Amino acid sequence: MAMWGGDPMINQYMNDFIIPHLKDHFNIQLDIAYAQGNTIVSQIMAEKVAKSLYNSYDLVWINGETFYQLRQLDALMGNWTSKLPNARYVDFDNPYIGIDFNQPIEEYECPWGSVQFTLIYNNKYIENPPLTRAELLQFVKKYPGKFTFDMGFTGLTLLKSWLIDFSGSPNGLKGPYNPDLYQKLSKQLWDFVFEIQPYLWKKGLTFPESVSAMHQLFSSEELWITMSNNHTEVDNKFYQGVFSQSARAYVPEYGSIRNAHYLGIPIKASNPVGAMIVTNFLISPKAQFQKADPLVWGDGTVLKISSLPDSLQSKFDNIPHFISSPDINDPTVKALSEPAPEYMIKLAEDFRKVILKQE
Amino acid sequence: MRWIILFNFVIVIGLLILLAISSEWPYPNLMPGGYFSKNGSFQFFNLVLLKSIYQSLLLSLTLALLTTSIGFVASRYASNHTRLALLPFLIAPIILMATLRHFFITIGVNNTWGGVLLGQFFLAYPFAFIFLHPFWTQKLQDALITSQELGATFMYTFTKIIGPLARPALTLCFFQTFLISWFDYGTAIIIGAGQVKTLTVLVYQYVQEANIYLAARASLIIGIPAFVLLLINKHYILGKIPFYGS
Amino acid sequence: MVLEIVDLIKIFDKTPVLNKISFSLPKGETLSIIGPSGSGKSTLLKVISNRLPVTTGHIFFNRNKLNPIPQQPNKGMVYLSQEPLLFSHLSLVKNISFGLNFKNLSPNQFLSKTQHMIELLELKEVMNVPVMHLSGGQKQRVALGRAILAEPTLLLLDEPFSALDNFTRSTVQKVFQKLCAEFSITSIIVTHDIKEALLLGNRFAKLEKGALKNYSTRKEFINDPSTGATEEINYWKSVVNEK
Amino acid sequence: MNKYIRALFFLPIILPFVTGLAYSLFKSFGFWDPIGHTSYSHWSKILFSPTTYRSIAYSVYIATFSTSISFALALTLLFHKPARVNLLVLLPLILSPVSVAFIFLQLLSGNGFFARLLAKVPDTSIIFSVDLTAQSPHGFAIILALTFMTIPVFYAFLTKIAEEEQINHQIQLSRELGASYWQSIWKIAIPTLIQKSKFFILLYFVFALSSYEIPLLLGSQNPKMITVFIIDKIQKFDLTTIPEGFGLVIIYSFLIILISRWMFQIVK
Repeated sequence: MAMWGGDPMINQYMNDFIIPHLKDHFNIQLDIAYAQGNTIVSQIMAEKVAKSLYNSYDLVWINGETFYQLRQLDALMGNWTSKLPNARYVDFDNPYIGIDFNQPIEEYECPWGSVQFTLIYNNKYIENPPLTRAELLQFVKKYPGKFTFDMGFTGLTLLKSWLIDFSGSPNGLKGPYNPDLYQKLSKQLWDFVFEIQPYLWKKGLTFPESVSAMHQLFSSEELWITMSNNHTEVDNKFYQGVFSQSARAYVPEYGSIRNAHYLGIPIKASNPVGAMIVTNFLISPKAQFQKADPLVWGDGTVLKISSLPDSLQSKFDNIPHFISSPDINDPTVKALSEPAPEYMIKLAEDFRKVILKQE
Repeated sequence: MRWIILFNFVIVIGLLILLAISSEWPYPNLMPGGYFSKNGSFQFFNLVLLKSIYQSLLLSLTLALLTTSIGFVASRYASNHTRLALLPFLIAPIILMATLRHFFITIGVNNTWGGVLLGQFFLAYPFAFIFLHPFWTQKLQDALITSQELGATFMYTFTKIIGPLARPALTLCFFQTFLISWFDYGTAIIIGAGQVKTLTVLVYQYVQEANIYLAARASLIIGIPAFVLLLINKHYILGKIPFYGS
Repeated sequence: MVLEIVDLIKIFDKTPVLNKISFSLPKGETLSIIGPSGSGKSTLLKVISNRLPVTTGHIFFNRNKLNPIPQQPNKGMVYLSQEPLLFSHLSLVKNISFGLNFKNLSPNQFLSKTQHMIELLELKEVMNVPVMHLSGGQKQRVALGRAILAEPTLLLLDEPFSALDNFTRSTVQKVFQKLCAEFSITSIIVTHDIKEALLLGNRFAKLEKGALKNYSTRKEFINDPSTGATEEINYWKSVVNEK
Repeated sequence: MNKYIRALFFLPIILPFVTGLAYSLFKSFGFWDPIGHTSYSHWSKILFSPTTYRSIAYSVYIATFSTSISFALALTLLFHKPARVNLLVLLPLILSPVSVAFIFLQLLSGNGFFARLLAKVPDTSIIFSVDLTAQSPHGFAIILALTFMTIPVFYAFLTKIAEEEQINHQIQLSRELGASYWQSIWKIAIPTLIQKSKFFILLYFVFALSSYEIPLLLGSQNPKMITVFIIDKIQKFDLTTIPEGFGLVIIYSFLIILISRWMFQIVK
């Protein structure tokens, strides 16, 4: 299985809980290769070109952007999620789960976790965090160097939510990719980024490579705001000892993106059945519950709680150890859905061109 | 001045050692703390590290043996074009491997131990070739032919005469090629595709997940054999060319 | 015939070093080839021992054509150079007995042959000295003994004694004569020293500017003024007479 | 026969290099691309993009500084030859590049060792007007890390050369002829050593140019060293930049071949 390895707690969950369980109950030896979405895509693409008999990975942990690219390459196995016994609990009807970056998942991938983006601030220094872009501008001017965003998936998610904000409506980017709309909105977005850039960390000349690097800067108080794609990470990181007790998570007024992350099986996986058994366990209530605990990982479940047996329902309703994470089921928390993947790819590309001046 | 430079060396290595045995380093403390204690049970080696040590050692030893022996035989046939052998190790290993990945996949050895071995062979072999070439002096060539004239077979000559005569050179070459593999990151990450977890891959992995204590530990483990080789070869190195991968 | 050479030509950098050389050597004979430095003596032996490739011509060794791959030894020939090449990581005894390793001998035969040779070479006192620390003459004797114990069909000696001082040289030469007699060795010795040629050889030839002149008898060789043999003999006669 | 054996043994040396280059050339024109088609457009993108040249220039800048600083420091160490610290000088050799990158990140990052040290000392803003931290666009962190790795190599090499050239005797001689100690070092010793080290300096210049792990962890996003830039294009972001990455491989290899030709001339 190929997965992003940027979080020790996630790795620990896999190594200490999932792998031994699979070994004991199914006699499956799950080997983990740490590779990010783009590395996975480039690997699978190279294998496709080389007409390799088998893909390197049997199971890949992906998000919408990777899903889109792998579908473009026709590199994912289809027609398998409904065959999993535990799929009956999965909340496929939830638009934040059943639709990935504006694309129906159509049995090419199986949801694994559901999360919402949050900004995290240090309330030792900040009493009222900036709730709007205008407030953010004031904030960075007042405290230059204390805010930035990373170059990875998380930072891009923030940019996307700003892009949606510029559209004037939470549904402003719904539907397939619209280049004209993108041109118009991204122009406004870059103008805004230019405006705050001089007041960012390192004067906006460089950005943290990854979200974990940004968390490090936050924990050393070099930054006062960090962010996460996962609304419970703030508690998780507190338990890890990375964040202090003064870290608080919140969703800004313009909302933030809620999405799910998924598991896919490459079309030439050498052991697709094994991969399905692993996935079935990963979406089992037992594994999902374990994962939802911020002391373990704090990843939102993809199961439809109401479809579970009563005893499990109450368990999921009372997941322990939450401190600062916002409740994303609270209707006042504004959730945005992921726009089509081309927006993100264009944003990543243009960010390099426009802001970093790499052509 | 010299003490400033050397003091810096000590700080760098010292911090590495300290981090390797620590479990916390809260800002703004100058020094890491929590030595040998993580919830009471400190394990310097965990299973992942042990596996990786085993795999890296096996890989590097095999590679060193392979390249040194083949390189030795081959360097006898070096010619004026020998200097071309410089090219493969001037190119960054990771780039060379990125351009070859397609072929590794085609022959079905990518993301395998054997594939990484082959990839590292392409880096270390030219080195062994160049390194051992000067040892094929006329005298050694003459010894090779003389021994056979006296009745010895080629194999006997190679193992009993040439081998011992060239032992210092071969030993040094063995160590150097061992280190090329031991320090290699590019081949392991590109050809290994995250599945061949050598110690260097592990260091990078730990850095990515901001697990500085394990990263330091893996780095320190990488340093140990290198340090031993340094002690053994101190005098050689101060007369010969050391080499690092990238 | 142990060795037959027909029209051998060796060209180095477009210059012929050996020019149409022909001769043959029967079993048990020692051929002395004299010639000034640069005459191609050394090259001739290196070509015969296959250390250098032939340009054109034929070399028959034991009626077989020479090994076509250069740098591959001809089985049955041993070449001895001016600078004795000893295996420095082996002891003196192991150096001398080296060739015996490949002869299927019983341990007793192995031992007695080695001991006999050490005695013949008069090396008993230095038996345990590391070979690097031996004197030039001792080294050359070790190389000689080692070569002979390998029982070659043909021994090629490339000015083997010229690096030694006068006294040592005559000792080693005597040892060589003794060995030749005992082991009935076929050999070619090239030298610029006429005394050595006369002392060790029973057939004679002269190499000059790449061309070889064969002499059918010792007398013919001595009588050829260009060899300098007569001159040398007369010189020594005059030295003796003055006394 | 010999010719074939020779070729056989030479094959593993030159084949990967040539194959990789040929493959890159094809890829850079869009061959074997499941989502694109063959065209020159990737090349025009590379050749007309200032980022390409900036990346090369940046790499050369880093390599030049790290190589010359470490050479100068190694010379300093040599002439202040401290007794019995040879092993200490060689200590950096035990670290792999990825370890060096990691430990320098711990030393130089915003919450690293030096940042903590400076936080303890008041009024450091005056001393530290330069941004030494990791990821600064000036690449000081990369230069420092590379310098750290290269000093011992140069030191070892210079020790050997100094012995071979009997630098001590030369200094002695020039002092007997009336020069002062420093004069003899500047006028005699250093020029000789530099003359003898040309090839070696260039070799390590290229190694610095080809370094990957260190700029990967310690570099900024822009500019990027050429190696990191290439791997980014090949492995990261969108799939359409892959041919550009391979085009950059051609340019980079060409640069290396150019420098190596220069090196061969020095050997001659």
